Amino acid sequence: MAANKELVLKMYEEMLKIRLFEEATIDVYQKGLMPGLAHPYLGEEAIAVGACTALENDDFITSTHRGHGHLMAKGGDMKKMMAEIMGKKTGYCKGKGGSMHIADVSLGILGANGIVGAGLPIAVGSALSSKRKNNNKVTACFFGDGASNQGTFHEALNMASIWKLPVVFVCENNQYGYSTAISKHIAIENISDRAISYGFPGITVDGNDVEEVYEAVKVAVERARKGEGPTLIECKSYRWTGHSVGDPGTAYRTREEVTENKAKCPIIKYGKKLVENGLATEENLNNIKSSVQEMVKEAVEYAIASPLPDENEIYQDLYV
Amino acid sequence: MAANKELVLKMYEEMLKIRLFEEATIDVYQKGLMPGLAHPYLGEEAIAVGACTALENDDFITSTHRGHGHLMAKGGDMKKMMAEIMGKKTGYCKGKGGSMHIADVSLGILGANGIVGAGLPIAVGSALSSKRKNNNKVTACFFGDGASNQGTFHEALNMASIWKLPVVFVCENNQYGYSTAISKHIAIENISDRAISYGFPGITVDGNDVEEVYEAVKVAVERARKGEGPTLIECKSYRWTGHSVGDPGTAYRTREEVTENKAKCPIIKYGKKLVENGLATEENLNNIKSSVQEMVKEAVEYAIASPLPDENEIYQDLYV
Amino acid sequence: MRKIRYVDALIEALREEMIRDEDIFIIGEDIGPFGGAFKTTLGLYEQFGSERIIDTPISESGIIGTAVGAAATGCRPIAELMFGDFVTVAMDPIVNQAAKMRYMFGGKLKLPLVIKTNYGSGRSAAAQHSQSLYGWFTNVPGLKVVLPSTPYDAKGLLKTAIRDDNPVLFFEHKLLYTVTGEVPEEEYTIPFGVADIKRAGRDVTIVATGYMVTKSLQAAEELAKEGIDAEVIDPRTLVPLDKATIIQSVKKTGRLVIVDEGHKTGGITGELAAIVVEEAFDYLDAPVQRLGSLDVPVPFSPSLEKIFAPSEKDIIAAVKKIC
Amino acid sequence: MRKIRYVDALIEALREEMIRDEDIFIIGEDIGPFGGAFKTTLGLYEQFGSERIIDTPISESGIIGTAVGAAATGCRPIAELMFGDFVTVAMDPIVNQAAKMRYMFGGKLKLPLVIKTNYGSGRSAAAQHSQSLYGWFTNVPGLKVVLPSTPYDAKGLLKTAIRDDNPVLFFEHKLLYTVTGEVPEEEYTIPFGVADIKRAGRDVTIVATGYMVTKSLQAAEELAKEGIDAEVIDPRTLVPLDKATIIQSVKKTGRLVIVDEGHKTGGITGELAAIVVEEAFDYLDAPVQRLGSLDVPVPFSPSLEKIFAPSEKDIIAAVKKIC
Ligand SMILES: Cc1ncc(C[n+]2csc(CCOP(=O)(O)OP(=O)(O)O)c2C)c(N)n1
Ligand SMILES: Cc1ncc(C[n+]2csc(CCOP(=O)(O)OP(=O)(O)O)c2C)c(N)n1
Ligand SMILES: [Mg+2]
Ligand SMILES: [Mg+2]
Repeated sequence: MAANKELVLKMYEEMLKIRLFEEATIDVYQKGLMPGLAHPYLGEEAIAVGACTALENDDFITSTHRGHGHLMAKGGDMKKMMAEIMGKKTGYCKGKGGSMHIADVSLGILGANGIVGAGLPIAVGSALSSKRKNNNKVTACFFGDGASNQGTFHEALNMASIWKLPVVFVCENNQYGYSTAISKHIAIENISDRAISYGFPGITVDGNDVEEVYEAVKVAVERARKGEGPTLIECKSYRWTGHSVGDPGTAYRTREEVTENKAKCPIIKYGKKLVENGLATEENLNNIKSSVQEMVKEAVEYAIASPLPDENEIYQDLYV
Repeated sequence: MAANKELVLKMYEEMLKIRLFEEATIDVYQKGLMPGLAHPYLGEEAIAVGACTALENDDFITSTHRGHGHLMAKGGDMKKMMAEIMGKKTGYCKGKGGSMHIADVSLGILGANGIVGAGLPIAVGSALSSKRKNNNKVTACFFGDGASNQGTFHEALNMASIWKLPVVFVCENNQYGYSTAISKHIAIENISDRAISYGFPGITVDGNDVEEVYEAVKVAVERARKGEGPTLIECKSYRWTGHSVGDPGTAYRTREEVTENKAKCPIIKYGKKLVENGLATEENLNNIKSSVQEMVKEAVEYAIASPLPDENEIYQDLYV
Repeated sequence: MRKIRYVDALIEALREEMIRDEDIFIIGEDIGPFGGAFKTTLGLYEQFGSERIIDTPISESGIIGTAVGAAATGCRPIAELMFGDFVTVAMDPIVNQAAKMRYMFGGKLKLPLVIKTNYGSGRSAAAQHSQSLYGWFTNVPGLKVVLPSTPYDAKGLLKTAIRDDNPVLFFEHKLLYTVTGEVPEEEYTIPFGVADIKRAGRDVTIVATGYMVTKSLQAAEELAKEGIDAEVIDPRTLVPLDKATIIQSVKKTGRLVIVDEGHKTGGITGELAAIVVEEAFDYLDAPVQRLGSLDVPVPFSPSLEKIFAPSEKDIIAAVKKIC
Repeated sequence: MRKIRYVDALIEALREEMIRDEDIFIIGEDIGPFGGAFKTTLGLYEQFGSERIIDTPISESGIIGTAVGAAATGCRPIAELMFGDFVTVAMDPIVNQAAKMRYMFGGKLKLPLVIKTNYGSGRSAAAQHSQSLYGWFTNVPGLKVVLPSTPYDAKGLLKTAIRDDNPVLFFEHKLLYTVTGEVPEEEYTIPFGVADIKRAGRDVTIVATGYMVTKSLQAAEELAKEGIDAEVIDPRTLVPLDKATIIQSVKKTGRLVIVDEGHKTGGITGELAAIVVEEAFDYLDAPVQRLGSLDVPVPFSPSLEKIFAPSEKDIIAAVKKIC
């Protein structure tokens, strides 16, 4: 891993892209430029980036309501994302979907999803599709700790198991489902243990460590491609912000807890590691930062400058 | 166990009641006296009887489409059951429900259920009710191996776990969900291992051994009453007949397999044991059989002689 | 009379009923200390504690199924679904269990159960968080369906719902939560099946539901300026439905406009129109006009969403078409 | 022309389409070697094997969600629900996913997906296995809803459903499976949105769906003996709906009876009646008559079930009321 300089810098950059993009979405919200809401991915960047880096371009992902990170890590276009989040005609969905419903099938992104747990069977479906078509594609399915209590989790993992489908279930355990702490909604220590119910491997990794996520997903992807079936990977992480841009996120947890967890910042941590290991200089990192800042700025400007959809578009895109 | 002669003879009798009742329902079906269908419980008698014997009268159960055994073991009235199965006015549901929808709340029977997996959250609800009312009642929730793949299974077991509810989940693993062998729908050996996902005990017992079932459920019931939460008990068993009275049950399994499993008859096995252990004589058992035969005969006659509901009853019993 | 917000009227109803009856509890996602995504249970956890305000995992089928089981065994649960769109993940316990158990069991039990949720577009929440799905449940015998349009109705109808021994679906409009209106301090309930004439008029009957009542009243004021005197009727409960009040009004006005936020096709406007045609055909002087939301998923962008549901202008136009 | 059974016409359609297009597969419970609870896939497993006739665990949400994911990625799945009543356990993937994905994503993908199931009472299967729930889906934009009433229609419409690039819900009536009818050997498809005039007549229009077409045709023969010449129209697809054929017929006859097996209240008869009132008000010589099933769960006992759904007699009475 450490050997591949290009890869590690790319991962660093990808995480930073998500970080700055999400900071921008919050800003956009606060400025009243965002209709509705968004669910920031701040603090969880290592999961999306570690996982998607282990995928090929034409592999599939299914995402969630907190999807910006996954979309970006899978190659999503920042401009089209920001435009969509602002409800603009130039957005990924022509303004019809918004933050929670961005998809780009050409990049293998089968959609964010506003229904908690709904993406899991869809991922089983794309994996089944790949198996039937024998095209060697793997599906990575992102979902939260809260989603792991939905019936669809159970049904999907069981089906993936009995059919040995090429799918990797990536559980983002950010310790909360909305305001509900995990200790109140799950009675076991590691969600990865739930793989036992289906007879395939489950492991827990540090979701703040992009390389650990990458390595784990890589193994799972290889397993999947070899036809050996699914893996459940739980990434322990933390949701830095409130549940959505409208929620300060402080009513149900202490500021200390938040501060403590923010100190484990996956990006700072990784940057340090790269410098320590001689894979990057501070200057390298700063350059990346500047270029990403520029990118995000452009995306926001593009979105702001873009027009809203015309009224007559309301009838388009329903049926083929 | 062996010490309590009354109890063991009662269990023998209860199993026999179910056995002969179910043979009678099949007969009734074949004679064209049953509208619709029924799902015979033949071969699984030890589960219902072992489990319900470990319950108090005012404890609750939730049942399934294959519910006759549970209902009878929980004290259900044979006449009202048979009348209901024939769609008669004197039946448990005044003919409105039929085989799949018999309930008797006064006996704690919260209903058979035609929707696979639907009983599990209902059992969580009655257990929550008992906990809130602090009335010491336990709920036993029956469901099949097939049902253990429904999302409701997962949601219910998780909720029961985090709230430490007084419920015992009794999985009747009769090796098939309709025509589908368990090896085709579950990739693990023991369904009881699924309890690991929720952090409470799961055990597998011989569902052909009424005392083993009884002992396991008794322990679970005590645990539940003490406020220590749920238990999952998997009873390995076998469905002697086809899925329902209309299904010969031979298209998807061999006659040898059926014969082999029938040889493990829980009733013959238990009768032998009782005689061997000096808890009963052959004569005792024969007497029980005669009296049960009489009971079943009377139930069938009662049902046949009963009238169908009047047309104007169709509007009754909808709203309170 | 004091004026309070719709959401506070709802909380007041919950509080008063919970004090009155120990068997009532509320179950749902993030309804405890957090007070609910729409703050519909704010303060109740502090007062009633975790035994009666029960936070759940994200398991809607499990939540509603649990409520059904609790209702069957002597409790009076109120289950909250965070968004009305999530009935899709809990249809079975609502439709195949709650609605049918009493009937299937020959009247053997009662299910005093309220399922409380919200509906409606207008908040840029997109296709999965903006639907008006209550129409489905009018086609499921065994359920009651309530749509309060004012703080006063919200409180009175919720109390009735809680005291009802049958499963009741209670749909609150998201845009109404912060609307204020007169609500007396003293105890009252509003019977189900009694429509409310929100505005009396002679020329045309407008039957409107939930938030569309507000829009229709606004439209009626505009129409009044042009000399058209509209009667605005709010059925308040779709099941049971107060046909008599609607029919009587149509017999008087001879003209009917129906306004609902569900998608027009296959929604409740057809049923309402058909009932009037069946029972007051000879009194109708013009074709019935139906307004519903457009037959597309709720679009996200404000420029599209604003033309999705019937507007004041649409209502005025529909009335003018037949007046 | 050869006569074959409805169920065999359906299997023939499946077989021919699966031969034509490798991307099609069928997924559902007990549909493999067993051939389905209603034998609707009999023989297909033997021909196409376990890769294309996929037996599943009992996990309906999972099944439909899987079909959605497969459809989004280049397959053309046909998902079978063993009973139409089980849509309740799979509403989310149907309503919030399949129906909306294309729209929400701005037209970015297509979902060529058929959900095939049955409906209807008459087999003493009681409240959870006898429902006619298709009405709900007419209120969900993004779906198509098909109800074939004859073997000929069954085959032709199923082929069209399979070739359609949108999610289609296909509802078969259980009592029709064994009914035989003429089905040509040669290939044909039936376009969606084209109603079929099953019997031409001058005096009254009967719009009937699914199995109610059979009942209505029987009623029409009886009525003919008494000199009343009824036109029986089968919309065949509820979405898209062929309004024109219905309107045209009503303009001719001036009288309309609608017959559907869903519960009367809140079902599709209201929508159909309302459309006609909106578009042919001046041609109606009498109030529209709607017949639906009674507003109670489907009762088990034959003595009750036989009066649950509209009968030939009910139809005759409704016609006579306005003729
Ligand atoms: C079926 C459903 N139930 C509830 C919600 C409301 N909701 C949206 S996100 C969320 C919390 C999800 O928690 P988790 O799965 O852990 O994901 P996270 O938000 O932590 O990323 C809830 C309750 C929803 N969108 N869909
Ligand atoms: C939700 C739902 N899906 C499918 C069915 C059809 N069905 C009835 S029983 C059954 C098999 C159930 O298997 P299992 O849970 O093992 O119980 P068993 O019949 O073996 O007792 C099936 C598929 C149903 N009734 N409900
Ligand atoms: Mg979380
Ligand atoms: Mg089984």
